[in-house]
Amino acid sequence: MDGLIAPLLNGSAQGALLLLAALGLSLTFGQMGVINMAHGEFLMIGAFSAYLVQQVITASGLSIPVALPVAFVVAGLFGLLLEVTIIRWMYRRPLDTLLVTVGVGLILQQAALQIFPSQGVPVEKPRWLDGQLTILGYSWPMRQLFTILLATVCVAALSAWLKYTSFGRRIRATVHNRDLAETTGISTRGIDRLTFFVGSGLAGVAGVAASLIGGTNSQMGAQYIIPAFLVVAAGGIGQLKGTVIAAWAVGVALAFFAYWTTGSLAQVLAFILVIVFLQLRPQGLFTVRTRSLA
Amino acid sequence: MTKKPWISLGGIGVFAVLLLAVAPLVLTDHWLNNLGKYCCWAIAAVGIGLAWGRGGMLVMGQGVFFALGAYAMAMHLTLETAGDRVPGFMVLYDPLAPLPMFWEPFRSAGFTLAAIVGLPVVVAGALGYALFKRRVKGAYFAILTQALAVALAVLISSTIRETGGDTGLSDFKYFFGFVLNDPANRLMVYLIAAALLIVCLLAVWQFYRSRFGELLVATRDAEERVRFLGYDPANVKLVAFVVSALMASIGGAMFVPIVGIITPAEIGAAASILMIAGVALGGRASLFGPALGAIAVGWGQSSLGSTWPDGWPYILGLLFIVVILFLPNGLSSLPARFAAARRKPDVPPTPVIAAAELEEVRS
Amino acid sequence: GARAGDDAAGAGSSAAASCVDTSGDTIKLGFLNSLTGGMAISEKTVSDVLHMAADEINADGGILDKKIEYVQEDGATDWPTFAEKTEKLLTQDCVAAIFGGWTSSSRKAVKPVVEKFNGLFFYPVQYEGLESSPNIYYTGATTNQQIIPAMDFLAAEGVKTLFLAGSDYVFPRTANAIIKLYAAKLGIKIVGEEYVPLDKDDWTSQVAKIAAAKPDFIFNTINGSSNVGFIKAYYDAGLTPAKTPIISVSIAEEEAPAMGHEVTGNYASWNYFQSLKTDTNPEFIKNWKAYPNSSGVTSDPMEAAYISLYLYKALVEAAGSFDVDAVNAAAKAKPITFDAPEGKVTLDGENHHISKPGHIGRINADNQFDIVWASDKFIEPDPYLEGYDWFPADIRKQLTDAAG
Amino acid sequence: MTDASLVVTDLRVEFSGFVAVGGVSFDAHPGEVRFLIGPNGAGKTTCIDAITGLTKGTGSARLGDTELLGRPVHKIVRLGVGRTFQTASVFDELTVLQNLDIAAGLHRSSVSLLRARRGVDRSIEQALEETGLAGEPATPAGILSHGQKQWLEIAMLLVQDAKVLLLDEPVAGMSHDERTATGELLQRIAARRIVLVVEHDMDFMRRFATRVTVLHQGRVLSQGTVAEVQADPQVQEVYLGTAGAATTAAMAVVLERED
Amino acid sequence: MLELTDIEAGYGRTQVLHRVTVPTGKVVAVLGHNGAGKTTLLRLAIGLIKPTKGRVFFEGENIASLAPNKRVARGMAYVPQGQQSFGQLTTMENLQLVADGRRRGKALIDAQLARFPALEKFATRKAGLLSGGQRQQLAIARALITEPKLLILDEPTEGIQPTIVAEIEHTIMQLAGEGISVLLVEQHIGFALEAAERYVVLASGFVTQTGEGGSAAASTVRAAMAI
Ligand SMILES: Nc1ncnc2c1ncn2[C@@H]1O[C@H](COP(=O)(O)OP(=O)(O)OP(=O)(O)O)[C@@H](O)[C@H]1O
Ligand SMILES: Nc1ncnc2c1ncn2[C@@H]1O[C@H](COP(=O)(O)OP(=O)(O)OP(=O)(O)O)[C@@H](O)[C@H]1O
Ligand SMILES: [Mg+2]
Ligand SMILES: [Mg+2]
Repeated sequence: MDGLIAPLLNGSAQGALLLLAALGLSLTFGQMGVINMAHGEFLMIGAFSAYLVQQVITASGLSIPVALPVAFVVAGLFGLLLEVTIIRWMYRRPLDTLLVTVGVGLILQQAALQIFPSQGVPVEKPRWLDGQLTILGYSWPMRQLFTILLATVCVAALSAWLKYTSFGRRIRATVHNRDLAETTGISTRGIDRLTFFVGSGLAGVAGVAASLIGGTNSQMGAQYIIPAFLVVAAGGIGQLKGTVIAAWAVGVALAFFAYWTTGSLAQVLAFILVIVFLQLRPQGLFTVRTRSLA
Repeated sequence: MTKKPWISLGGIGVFAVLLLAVAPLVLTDHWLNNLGKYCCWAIAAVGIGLAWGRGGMLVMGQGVFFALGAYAMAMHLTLETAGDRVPGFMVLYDPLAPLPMFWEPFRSAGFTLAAIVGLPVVVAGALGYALFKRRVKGAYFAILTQALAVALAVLISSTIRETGGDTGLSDFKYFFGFVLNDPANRLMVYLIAAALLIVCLLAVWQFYRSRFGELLVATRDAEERVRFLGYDPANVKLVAFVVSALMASIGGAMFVPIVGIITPAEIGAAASILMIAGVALGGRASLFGPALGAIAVGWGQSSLGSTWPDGWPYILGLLFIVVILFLPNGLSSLPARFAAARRKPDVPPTPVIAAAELEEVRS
Repeated sequence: GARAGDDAAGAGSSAAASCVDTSGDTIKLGFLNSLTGGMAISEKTVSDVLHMAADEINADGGILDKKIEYVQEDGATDWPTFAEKTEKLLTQDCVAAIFGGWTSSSRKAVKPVVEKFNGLFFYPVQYEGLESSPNIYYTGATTNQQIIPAMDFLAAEGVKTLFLAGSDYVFPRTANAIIKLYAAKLGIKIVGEEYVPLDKDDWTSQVAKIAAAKPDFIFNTINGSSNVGFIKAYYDAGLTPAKTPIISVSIAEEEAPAMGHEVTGNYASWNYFQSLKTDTNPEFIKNWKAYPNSSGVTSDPMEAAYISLYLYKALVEAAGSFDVDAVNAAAKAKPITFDAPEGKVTLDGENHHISKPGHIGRINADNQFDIVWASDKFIEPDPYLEGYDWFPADIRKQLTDAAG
Repeated sequence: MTDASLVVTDLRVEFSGFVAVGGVSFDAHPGEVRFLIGPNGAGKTTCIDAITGLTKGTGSARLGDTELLGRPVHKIVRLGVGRTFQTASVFDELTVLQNLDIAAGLHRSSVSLLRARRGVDRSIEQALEETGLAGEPATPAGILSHGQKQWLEIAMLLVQDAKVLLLDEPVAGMSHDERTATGELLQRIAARRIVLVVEHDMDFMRRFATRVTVLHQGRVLSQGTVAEVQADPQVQEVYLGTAGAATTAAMAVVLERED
Repeated sequence: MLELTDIEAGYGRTQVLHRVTVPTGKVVAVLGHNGAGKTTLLRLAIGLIKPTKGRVFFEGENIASLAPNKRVARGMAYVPQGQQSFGQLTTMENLQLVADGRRRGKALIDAQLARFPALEKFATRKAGLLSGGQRQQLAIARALITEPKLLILDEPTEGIQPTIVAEIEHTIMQLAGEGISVLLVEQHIGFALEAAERYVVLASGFVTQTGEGGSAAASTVRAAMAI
């Protein structure tokens, strides 16, 4: 029994973090078709901004709540910068964005390594995240609950934004056919920038969460990027609910594998799992039907 | 699609002379050895050029096949060195246990060579068949292959007794009976690698000018449409993918005796992407681009990497950005551009690729 | 070329005649550390401290009146690159000796190359032992100078059950293999063993298992930033130093700050601590604090790197020459000793390791270590654990054969 | 060259409940230019999709005595069934010549695929001539204009020498004379092949159709000669248009297109 | 309204249009063979490609540098060739896309749904799944919702069933009547000229003929265009 509940929670928490990391991608990759390999580094930027906030607001109880929006904006601005300087020229060849952003990632990593202490910096967890909450006999670490909560909020906010404003529509239209969108009166440039800002900003938020769970250093982004992409892909491109489910599934799978096998094997198995899944459902969990060739 | 095939054939000739005759004369042992290493990457790069440049399959997991060849070779050399003893690194974890089963056949040189060729073909064949039949393409394909490479790297790192783990396999004394420390033999090994590179170039040269080459491009641009001409695009892509895997494997196999060590780091995400970097830099779709690009990147890592280590990541990063941004078809497209400026106008490359790719990413 | 069985086949006899140039009034040395990639996190400071040592030595006259002229190379966290750069340093830059490396993998990549070209390599990090090479000097601890003291400490604490947590690579695996052997002897029960890839920070699942196993102590051989994740997960799971303390062999003054208050109260086994009271330590600390872009704290690997250069100086001066064979001869001739920040250390001319004091420190609120245990005397290096009957002789034999 | 006919019986296509084609039957024979007309959304393209294996359909579509339904797309093509698309799609990156060469390639052995192309096949030259693309062999197909692309598609069908040509609005966007040229081309082709044309240009239909099938909401509304079909009040009702505000304009158009 | 004077334009290094001047007028028809450059001209009018030379004025202002969406904001609307719509969006979403942020957006949509029953019927279906003609109707509907001052139509009746062709042609006449100007590419010369106040004939990028509209012109134009 314990062998089920514990991994389930850990898994959900891991899934939540994965989801946070993937959420931004589901916009920039899922909706815009940009394969942003620097997303992991935006996450890192979020984490470092959390650290910097703590240098100003030393009361760690307060600093994290403040850090979240700050990280969102900072990472978002970096994303915006990337969009206006580079990505904007690349919409016509999505696969190439992958390579360009790999370059960006390299640069950001090295910069972080040189600017901050190479060993990384501490992000103090607020006291109110100390200890555990005991629900139905199981003690649930506050920090994990926090991650899950944060993820839930972000998903809700994002889906509301896409659903209740016309942005979702405009983004999809822009991606599907830029020229047509432009001639339909949509300011495609505006849409691009906004989407990229939000997508990258979400990475920043994920960074804060990550900084509370692991180390905050120049390398931290690297470990999230591939899983995040897998999650978006498995969820079905441009399918928010798919992303959510996939993230949770991968997280739990990781936890269970880790529980029953070794930490390394868990990584391998989880990857294999997703790959096999995509083998079976190449379009991911939820798919958009298109009339072939049309 | 090379307009003037015979010129490029001449080019290969010149390249061959440079690699096989000139380089050994002018380069120090150290740099010749490095060049040998770059050649191994170049061999893999040529394959990537075929799969990605012509086939539109962004193979980000060539590390997997590089590893197959490399580890096959490394296991053989390790056993050759260890003689009838169990390799040293295995002893500690379980001194009494025998050699793992899957090591045994690699004692035989013949089997090893067969494996270097056979393994990638089988694996890539199976993988490619599964993926392409299910019409996995574009970004999906890229990310999947990348994930595979990462998974394999982790797996190897964690199976220390079976594979040497993250330390990898190293300290080889012999290469099919030749003493590796003997300079003459090292030269021989280098020449083999260089020769293999030339062979691969010749192979793709023929591919590109063949009808298959055109069919491949057609499949890249409008996969669905190809069906209506009576071809199964899956098979077309499969051939290109398998060939590129084979080349990666060969590159990996030669990497081992030249560099003297193979580790999971050479097959993980970073390494696989670095291979792509070379191809992008040189020109994905051109004949020489990938090879030259790979050699250039390798050289940059060796030289710039040591004169200005802190700066190398910036340089590499900028390389990616600038080249992809301004020279989507790599440095090798520069001459063509100048020429085209005078020649009768043609299409700007970008808008046309667009549709196909966007399709891929969305669907 | 030569075939197997020719006399040339005898282990890499074709070592190129060294091209080291000792004519001028400078001597070239090579520093080889990962300045990029994952390990840069740890190795950057080591390279800095090497530079500092070189400057110091130059300041008071250099080695045999030759100023050190160092060539810094980047290992890029890539073992083949370590091999390539070693060859470059030896054959292109013609350095007299190379200093650096961190992971065992990097050392194992360098080893065949320095042996082939008969160069010198000084390795400054604690490692899993069971190795020795005429061309390598180890200034970090071998197992019997760090792991075994730690185990003795645990035994003294009356620990009955132990959980092993480590990164998934050669050092932790080997260390734990040895720990298990010794634990059996000490009557300590190993209640679990977990590994996570070096580059993964998330330890929650594994820590859950630890919590379930309720060990008296956790033996931590995790390396790099993965430690941060481990400590945070440990803290979250409600584990505390009071109930389930950790003893680490890779968390030092450098790493601790990144873990904030959550690591406080846990233990680490090292030979050197910044808090050590020795005659030379204060100056070492002072110089380092003064050194440009220094991290402000000193740690065991830094100290080991720092003294590796002084060890080389001592050796060369004893030999009166930079020639490798001469240096090795001098090492054997009479014991080399000198004052290191960790105390008066002595080189073992046979296995090229140095004697070291064993220390256990406990992490305090400002991420420094309060020393809670010290070995009664300096521990002689014993990489092959010949002095320990619980270590199976057959393994030792096979290892030495495989190496030889 | 073929006397086998294309016989479609009770063809049905459903899309998650929506019946796009509900039991359509018709046949087309060599030597006739068979037209398939009907309102937008009647199911014409879907019929072609089903016959060519692009979408799943039930019922039967036989060429001679080989059943087409249920085979993978490329197999069907190899049986000699070729089609064009309502929105022209050719290989933008390749030149006109290369496009044709690939189309011609399906009968080549896989070995010969690996050999380089020498010279230009007779069939390709012919196709270029017939479709008036003779001037453009080296132009990248991507920069051809809309109409030029459609001709290229027809040319591709010719070289892959399909027994059955299914043409989805082949003259859309062509000028009057170009339509005439295309129509005559189709008549020539039809002598030896089965030609099925989907079109909305009634003028074009009148001039070149031998027999016509009218679809409406996925069913056959009417079949017969042009005259018969035009006379059919139902057809006028749902398709040609008679009553309502449109009449005058429509008639005006129809009339003026007569010449 | 829209003035295009001495236009030179093309793609990359391909020059397609050579010193093209389009006469001004309420309804202007652009005629020509395949590849003549009609679409190119319209793409230029809406701003998808920029002229290398020449004047592009709208309501007396130079708009050469305006992005297409800005031009739409100023009252231009464009129906591209080839039944283009946003395949991933439903028919309704396609319409809302343009209706968004307009007063009476809802009413405008309903008006179009009334005009094209098929759209009403398939309102919730993904546009990519619509039939060709349905997509074309959708494209026109999108354009009309913006209540444009200038309507740019590239072969609007292509692939549409005769009854609706008539409907569309009727609509165009109507709109012209209401004082909306139209720039029209149309292969059905008869209708085009009937509707047009002025016309221009392009041949491989050069203007070969311009003149007053009206059925009378038909024969001269055919002569000009005969192959
Ligand atoms: N994949 C699909 N999913 C759902 N409905 C579809 C799909 N494909 C076609 N349809 C519907 O089937 C009906 C028939 O479409 P089809 O394209 O065959 O019409 P058509 O006769 O070709 O019309 P047009 O003359 O305008 O091209 C249309 O209502 C269309 O919306
Ligand atoms: N993207 C492009 N790049 C280069 N040249 C192009 C491009 N698109 C069109 N052209 C060229 O411009 C010329 C005019 O094309 P355009 O589409 O304007 O012709 P059109 O008059 O619209 O023909 P149609 O009646 O068939 O639509 C064509 O010959 C074509 O080769
Ligand atoms: Mg249709
Ligand atoms: Mg046009």
